[in-house]
Amino acid sequence: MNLTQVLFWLLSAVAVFSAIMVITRKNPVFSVLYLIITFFAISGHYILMNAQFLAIVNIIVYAGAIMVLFLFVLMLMNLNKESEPQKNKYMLWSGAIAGGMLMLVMIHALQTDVPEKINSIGAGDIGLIKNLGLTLFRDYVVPFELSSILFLSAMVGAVIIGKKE
Amino acid sequence: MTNFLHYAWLIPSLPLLGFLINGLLRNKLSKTVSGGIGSAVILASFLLSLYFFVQVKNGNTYTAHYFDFISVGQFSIPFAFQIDQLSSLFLLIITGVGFLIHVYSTAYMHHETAPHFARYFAYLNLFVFSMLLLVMGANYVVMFMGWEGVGLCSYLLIGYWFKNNDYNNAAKKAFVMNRIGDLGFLVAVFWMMQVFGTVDYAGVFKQLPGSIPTSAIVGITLCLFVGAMGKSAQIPLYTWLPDAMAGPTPVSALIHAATMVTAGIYMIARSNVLYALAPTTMTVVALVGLATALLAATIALRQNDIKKVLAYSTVSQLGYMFLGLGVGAFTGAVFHVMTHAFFKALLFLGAGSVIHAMHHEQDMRHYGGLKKYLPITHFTMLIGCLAIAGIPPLSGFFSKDEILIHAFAANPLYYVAGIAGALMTAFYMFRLYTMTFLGSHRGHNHDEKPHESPLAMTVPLMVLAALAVGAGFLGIPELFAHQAHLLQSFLHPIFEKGESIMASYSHHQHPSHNVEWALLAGSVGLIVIVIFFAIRKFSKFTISTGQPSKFAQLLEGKWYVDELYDAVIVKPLLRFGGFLNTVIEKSGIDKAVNGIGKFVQYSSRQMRLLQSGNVGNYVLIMVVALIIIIRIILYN
Amino acid sequence: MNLVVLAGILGVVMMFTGLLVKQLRVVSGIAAAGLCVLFISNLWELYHAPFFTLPESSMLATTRFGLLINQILLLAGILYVVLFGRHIQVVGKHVADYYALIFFVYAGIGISTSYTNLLMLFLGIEIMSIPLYILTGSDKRNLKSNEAALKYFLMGSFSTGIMLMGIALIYGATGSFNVASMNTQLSFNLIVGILLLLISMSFKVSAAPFHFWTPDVYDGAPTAFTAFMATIVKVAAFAAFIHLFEGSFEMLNRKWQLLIAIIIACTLLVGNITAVFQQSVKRMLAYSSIAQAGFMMFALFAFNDASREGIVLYGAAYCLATLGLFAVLIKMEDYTFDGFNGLAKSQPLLAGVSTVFLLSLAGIPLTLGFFSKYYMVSAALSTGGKYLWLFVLAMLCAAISVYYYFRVIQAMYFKPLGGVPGTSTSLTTSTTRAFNYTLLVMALLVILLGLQPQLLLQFLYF
Amino acid sequence: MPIHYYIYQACVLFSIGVAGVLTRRNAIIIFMCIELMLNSVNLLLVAFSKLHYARAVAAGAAPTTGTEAQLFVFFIMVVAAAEVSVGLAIIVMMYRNVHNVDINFLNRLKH
Amino acid sequence: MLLSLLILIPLLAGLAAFFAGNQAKALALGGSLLTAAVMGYLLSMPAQSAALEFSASWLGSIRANFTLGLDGLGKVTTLLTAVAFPIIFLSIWPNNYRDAHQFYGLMLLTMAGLMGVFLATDALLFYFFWELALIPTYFLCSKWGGERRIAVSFKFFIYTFVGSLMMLIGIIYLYYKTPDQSFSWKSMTQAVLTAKEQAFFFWFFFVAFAIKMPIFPFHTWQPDAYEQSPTATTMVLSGIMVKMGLFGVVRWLLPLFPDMSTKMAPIVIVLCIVGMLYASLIAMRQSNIKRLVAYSSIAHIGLICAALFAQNELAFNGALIQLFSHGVNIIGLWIVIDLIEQQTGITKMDDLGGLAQKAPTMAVLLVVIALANIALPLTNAFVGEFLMFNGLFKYQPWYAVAAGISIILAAVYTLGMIQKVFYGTSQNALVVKDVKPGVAVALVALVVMILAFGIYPKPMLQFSGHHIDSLTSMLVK
Repeated sequence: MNLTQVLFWLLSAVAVFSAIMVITRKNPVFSVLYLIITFFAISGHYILMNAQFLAIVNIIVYAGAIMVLFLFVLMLMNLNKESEPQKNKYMLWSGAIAGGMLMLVMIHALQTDVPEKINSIGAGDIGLIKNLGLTLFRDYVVPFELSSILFLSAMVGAVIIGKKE
Repeated sequence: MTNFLHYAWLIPSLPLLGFLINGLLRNKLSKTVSGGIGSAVILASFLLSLYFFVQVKNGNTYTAHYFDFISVGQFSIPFAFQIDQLSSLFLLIITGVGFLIHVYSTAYMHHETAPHFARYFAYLNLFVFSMLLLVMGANYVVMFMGWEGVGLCSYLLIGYWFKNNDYNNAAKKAFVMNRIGDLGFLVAVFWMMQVFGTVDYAGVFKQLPGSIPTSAIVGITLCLFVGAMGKSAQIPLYTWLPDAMAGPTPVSALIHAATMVTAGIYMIARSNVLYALAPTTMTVVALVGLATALLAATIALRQNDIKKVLAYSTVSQLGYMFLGLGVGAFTGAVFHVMTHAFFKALLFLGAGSVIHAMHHEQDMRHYGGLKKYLPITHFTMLIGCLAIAGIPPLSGFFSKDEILIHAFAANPLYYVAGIAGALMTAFYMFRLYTMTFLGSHRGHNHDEKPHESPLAMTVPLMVLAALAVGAGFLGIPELFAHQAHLLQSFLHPIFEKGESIMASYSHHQHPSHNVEWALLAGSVGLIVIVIFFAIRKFSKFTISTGQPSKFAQLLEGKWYVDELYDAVIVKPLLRFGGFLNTVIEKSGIDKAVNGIGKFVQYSSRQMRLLQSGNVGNYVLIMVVALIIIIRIILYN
Repeated sequence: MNLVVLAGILGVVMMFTGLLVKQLRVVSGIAAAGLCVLFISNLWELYHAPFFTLPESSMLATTRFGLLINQILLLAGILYVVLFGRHIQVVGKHVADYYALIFFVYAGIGISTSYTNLLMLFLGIEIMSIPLYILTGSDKRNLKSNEAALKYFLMGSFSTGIMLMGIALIYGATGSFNVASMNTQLSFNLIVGILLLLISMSFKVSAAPFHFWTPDVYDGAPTAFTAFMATIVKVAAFAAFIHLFEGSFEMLNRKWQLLIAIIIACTLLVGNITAVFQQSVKRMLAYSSIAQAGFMMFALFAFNDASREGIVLYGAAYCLATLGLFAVLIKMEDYTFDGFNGLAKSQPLLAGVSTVFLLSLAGIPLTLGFFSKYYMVSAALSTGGKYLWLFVLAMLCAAISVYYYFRVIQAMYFKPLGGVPGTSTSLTTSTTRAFNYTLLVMALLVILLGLQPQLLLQFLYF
Repeated sequence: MPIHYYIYQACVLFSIGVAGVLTRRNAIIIFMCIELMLNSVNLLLVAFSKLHYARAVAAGAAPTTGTEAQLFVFFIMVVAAAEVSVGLAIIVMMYRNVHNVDINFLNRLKH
Repeated sequence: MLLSLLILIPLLAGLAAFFAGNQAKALALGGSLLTAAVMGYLLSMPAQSAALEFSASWLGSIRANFTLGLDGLGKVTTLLTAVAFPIIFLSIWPNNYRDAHQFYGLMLLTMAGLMGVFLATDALLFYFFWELALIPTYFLCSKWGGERRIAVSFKFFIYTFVGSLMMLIGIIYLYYKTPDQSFSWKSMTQAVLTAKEQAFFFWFFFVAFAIKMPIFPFHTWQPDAYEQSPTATTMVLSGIMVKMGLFGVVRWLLPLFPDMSTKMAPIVIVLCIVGMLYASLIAMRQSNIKRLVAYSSIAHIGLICAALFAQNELAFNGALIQLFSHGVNIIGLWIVIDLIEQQTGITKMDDLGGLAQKAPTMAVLLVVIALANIALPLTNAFVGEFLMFNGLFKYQPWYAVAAGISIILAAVYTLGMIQKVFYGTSQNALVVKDVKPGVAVALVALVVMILAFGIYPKPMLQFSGHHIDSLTSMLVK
């Protein structure tokens, strides 16, 4: 077991564990924090796969911006305590079972493919900013521009919805 | 003028014309005019018929083909008239008696308002038209047209006084019972079309005897006979005829005694070739006829309504005719049709005269002693009674005798039963006669004396009486004089084939002259005794309040056949209809259909509960569906 | 391509309009004018080169089919603005922004009908969806609107997640995001990926059992925007759906046909049967849109030229009729069936055109609705009679649909005015002449195309 | 690492996200679970990107293979950011009206 | 071109009537008379005349064309339509309907649809008109009908709609099996189907037609619809619209599925006969005159359908004649019923009675029509029923006998109806006037037709003769 593998397993364990914690914590603030941990773990994976750009973006955008926004909203609403009212046992169990089933089915469906190895750290430079940036502004300029429409609409939406009248 | 016989269409057209005039202009014509038109067209028809009869007598028979009524592929049913011995004879009877009755009616119906008076004559003319169609048709389909037509007119005339629902019911009953018979007739026609490929008389008989299987012929003849049963009021379809007396009395005389009810006899006589080839059917016909004759006679013994007595007597006499047909005495049956037309029309008209005089009182128990008030009626009625009772030399004697002798030849038991019927006939006819004319008057109001009817009514009576007396001489049996049976020789061309076929298989021994003499004398003697007994018994008749015997009640109740039909057929059928209507239709099929709609609504109510408003549920269902879909697709 | 670019620009223009122009009618007018511009530019593209040439790698490629769908939806959009302009103005303050969002949606539509790459599909769908979340919640003080927006948003994002999972798996199997790449050797990865994609698209077009958001969202959203998303967006989603599997479905063959058949059957049953018991016409129309989606799914079932014709016709028929009905509905004081009582007496024109639209939705001949259903079923039947039960079911469901559509007709024509004493059916706002004429033109169009659908279909080929 | 490890892990995270959506009632947490699902997809895409890169390298072809997946992830993040802004705005709006973020608290739209 | 006038005139007149206000009545009568005139002109043309066919392209891409043809079969039914509508309009002349312009407009549209159904020789066009005839009727029933009109007409609509949709599936399916992928009648008859497919789609088509006719047990919409519809609409429904089903059987079902028609004939015929007896027995128990006539119609139609499936020359001829005769007769009955209902508002027979005294002319005319209804010789129905029974007898004697029982029952309920309504003592409270001249013209026209075709049915037989020859030769391969 080399370092990469150790890191892989470690990161995976952290990611899964904190993901479970996200959905089981009663206090939403804890959920947010655990989710941030998950994101960090995933970023770790990105680094393992030599996708540094995404790893950085993930931490900055997701863990940094988005999750903070979540946290901010939670604080704003003063929801930092256990806020979920009486739980519906039926929904709880059926939800858990359905999620488990989905996992089993998907894993089962996808396992039969021939296992192929992918290179880890250092292999390939496609994940570096330079490469991605070039491709993005050469081949992906149209979607890039179009995503501005998305942002515009989200902006307009935030204004429409969020503005107090 | 190639052949005047081609103008045979004139004969039915004249009454049709009368019908149209009287029918369409009934609000405008005065009674005199409409009665006059009604009678005149029949007279004209009669004269034409007479001319045709003479032509036929001279040997000119003719089939007049006018147009194709229905022509489909190979099938063609022409609208054609056949003028031959049989039809010309019937033409005479129908138009002759018809004319007399029209004349009679002008007086009898005179109290009706003008439109209704015209309506009456319109119906009567229409009836004559239909009857002529029936006898003149050259094929079974044209006959069927007339056949249903007379049924219709009978319906219309029975229900002539439509305000009375009993009358309407009687009319409906007559029509429906006729329809049952008509179905048999129709089936026979279809069968013939299939077997013979044609329904022309000539076309059918030409193929006989031939390769046609007997079973088919038996079937056809039986079906035809069902038709005859309906129209000629035989067991089991006879109950309509007594009820039909609800119509005006001249109608009873014309339709329900002289003409329409004999259509069945005409039809069988016409189809004699077919029947001759079906001995089974012949036996059935004879037995049904005999049974009807006896049954009706027993009922007539205890009826008090003068018209009912005559009605049952008619049924009984029709039975005789069928007996005659059944034993192969075609001529005899036709002969009896003719004589019966005269004396029964006479009796009905006489009864009508009495009823007229008694202000529409029909119960004989309230008659009595009318001899002195109604001399002409009395006298003619007496002739009629004697004729029907079979007293020589009146016409009834000859015709009935001819049937009975043939019956004796076929089976002596038929004869015995026939004589029993004849004795009963004599009894109830003279019971009627005595209760009406003899003894003391038992009428309700003695202030207004009954008076003799006007000439328009009495003249037809007298003419008919003369005919009832004289008609018998057309058919003098071999016993009295050789070759004196004019009718037989006249009708010979018609029955020749049938009779020869019958002769080929039946070994009936015609009784010897001695036996015949003995039988004649015995029967006449018995009849005379019965007549005197009846006169004695009923000349002192008073309305008794005592309970009649059980048997008498049974007879008075007409063997309760109507009630039986009601209980066995009518009521269950109606109840079944009700069952279908309420149970099968409303709560069965319709409920099932509506149930589909209800089910959709119900499932809608249930299904919308899925839409719980709960996002968790929604997503859960989506996920479950997702899992299932992946499962199915991957591992199927 | 004109549509995508110009719609984006016009969206920005609308945003500025909101700042510069205060008269709401002018804003609506500008929006309508903008849509007309889009309409004309798209029409131009149908016959000539586009104004904007995008690079090869742009992952967008227009097809006649896509352009025709755009054309229909743009026409519907113009009608929409004319009919609903006044109602958009009363939803909230940000009228210009609503229009901007609508233009952004059109940009998304433009992408959805011409993408060649799953990335573009994803972007297109998102650009269509996000404005809709906002529009749904635009009636901010209305709790129903809030609830609808939240539900729509959560479930929409969830389905986005599923879609992305599908795309990822497809990429894993094929190494490419090209739509055409799906048409390769099947592997389990690919199958699951395609399935997930299919399911998420089914969600977007509200096919059962992924339809649950539809009734609640349509019911809760401001009616003016419900009309928009129930018609224009829905048809666009269908176009995207069809476009997605156009090249690849054939090889997915029989097994998938069964799957589609089951989805169709569920959709038809759920949509039609549940609609039967509804009391609110608005909600009934929501279920009806599910039911209609069931019929549109036949295009997927068949996948041939006829099905493309069918989608074009169906899109047109469905848009025209549903838009018209919503336009009438929005004028009503009471959205229940009883609210329509006696409309024929008080507003014969509205009742008449509504009848035409309802008949069209029910698929009665002489209306475009008949031919749209006809083409769908015909296309599906041309693949053989193997799934005969499905067609019988479809027909029975069409019969059921008559039930709830005709309830409106019954209310309008055969019931006396004002079912409840004291309240007489009256419109909340009076109708303008333009409104009436627009409806009339739509109704006539429905009938005209119902007599001769080739007037529309010929654009597919010439 | 074998590629299916990543696949499994992505599946597990995805399923946990789904389970979270199913079991939780707090709108914000549900939204977070959806973000978790997106992230699992991102992980998977990056893994596949590397896989195809490896394949391409093995086949001696275009060394940029796999870039598109990483860009896709980038776009997913972009979209997610946009969604978050809208979604949180919606949740805040709801909270303003009813002072609750329980998705079942508002239950006017059903049947 | 002339042929399309048969559809266009009522169509345009109908659309015009919506805007004609008070003139709608006259417009309707005029339009229908004009159509009848065109019809008369067309009938005078020789059988092979080019004017009797019309074709225009419609949906080129799927080979559905606007093709019309007037052959023997069509002549009977179109003539019925062309003749019946003026008579109906004449007979309802005195009636005052709410929103009369709409009423007449819808009636004319129905007429256009019916004409189209009888003329179309393209399957899709046929279906088109099939529905076009249905929609206006729905509105007519729902708006101007009786108390339960909404529910009843709705049931009627959905019921028939389900049937026609089944037929639509069949049409589309067959279309794909035709050699040249076209909807024309000729290609449809050449469609190649396996035995299983034939069996399936035979029933698909049959159900559509059976519901329209209606055949037991698909009939339950009918008595309700007849009872609740405005009588003028009922005339159309019962007089002409039911012929759509029968027409469909002859024009489409039999030629499209010749083998299956022969194979399934016993089932269908037994259904028909059971229905005849069933309906007759129920008719005996009806107290509402409209329902009685409705059930009587089921019985009569059942016979026609049975005859069609007996598939021999006699039966076909009879059935075609009866298509016309039944229309004439039942419209006559409804006219009289309408007269009574308009004046008294009563349809329960027990509450009527004795009308013969108050309205003797009406009584006479009704009696004639009623007698035609029970197929008395020398009325038009006799010819048809005679041939049909004959054909049925040829097919299987017992069927004819069993079916024949219904003619006895027909006499029972028809005479019962006459008796209860016209005979007996009159209810003095009822105010019934005798027929007015306009209505009298309509009724007399019907009576004349009844008698004319009863006495001399040859022209009618000749219309259909040629068509039947080709039909029989087609079926008896």
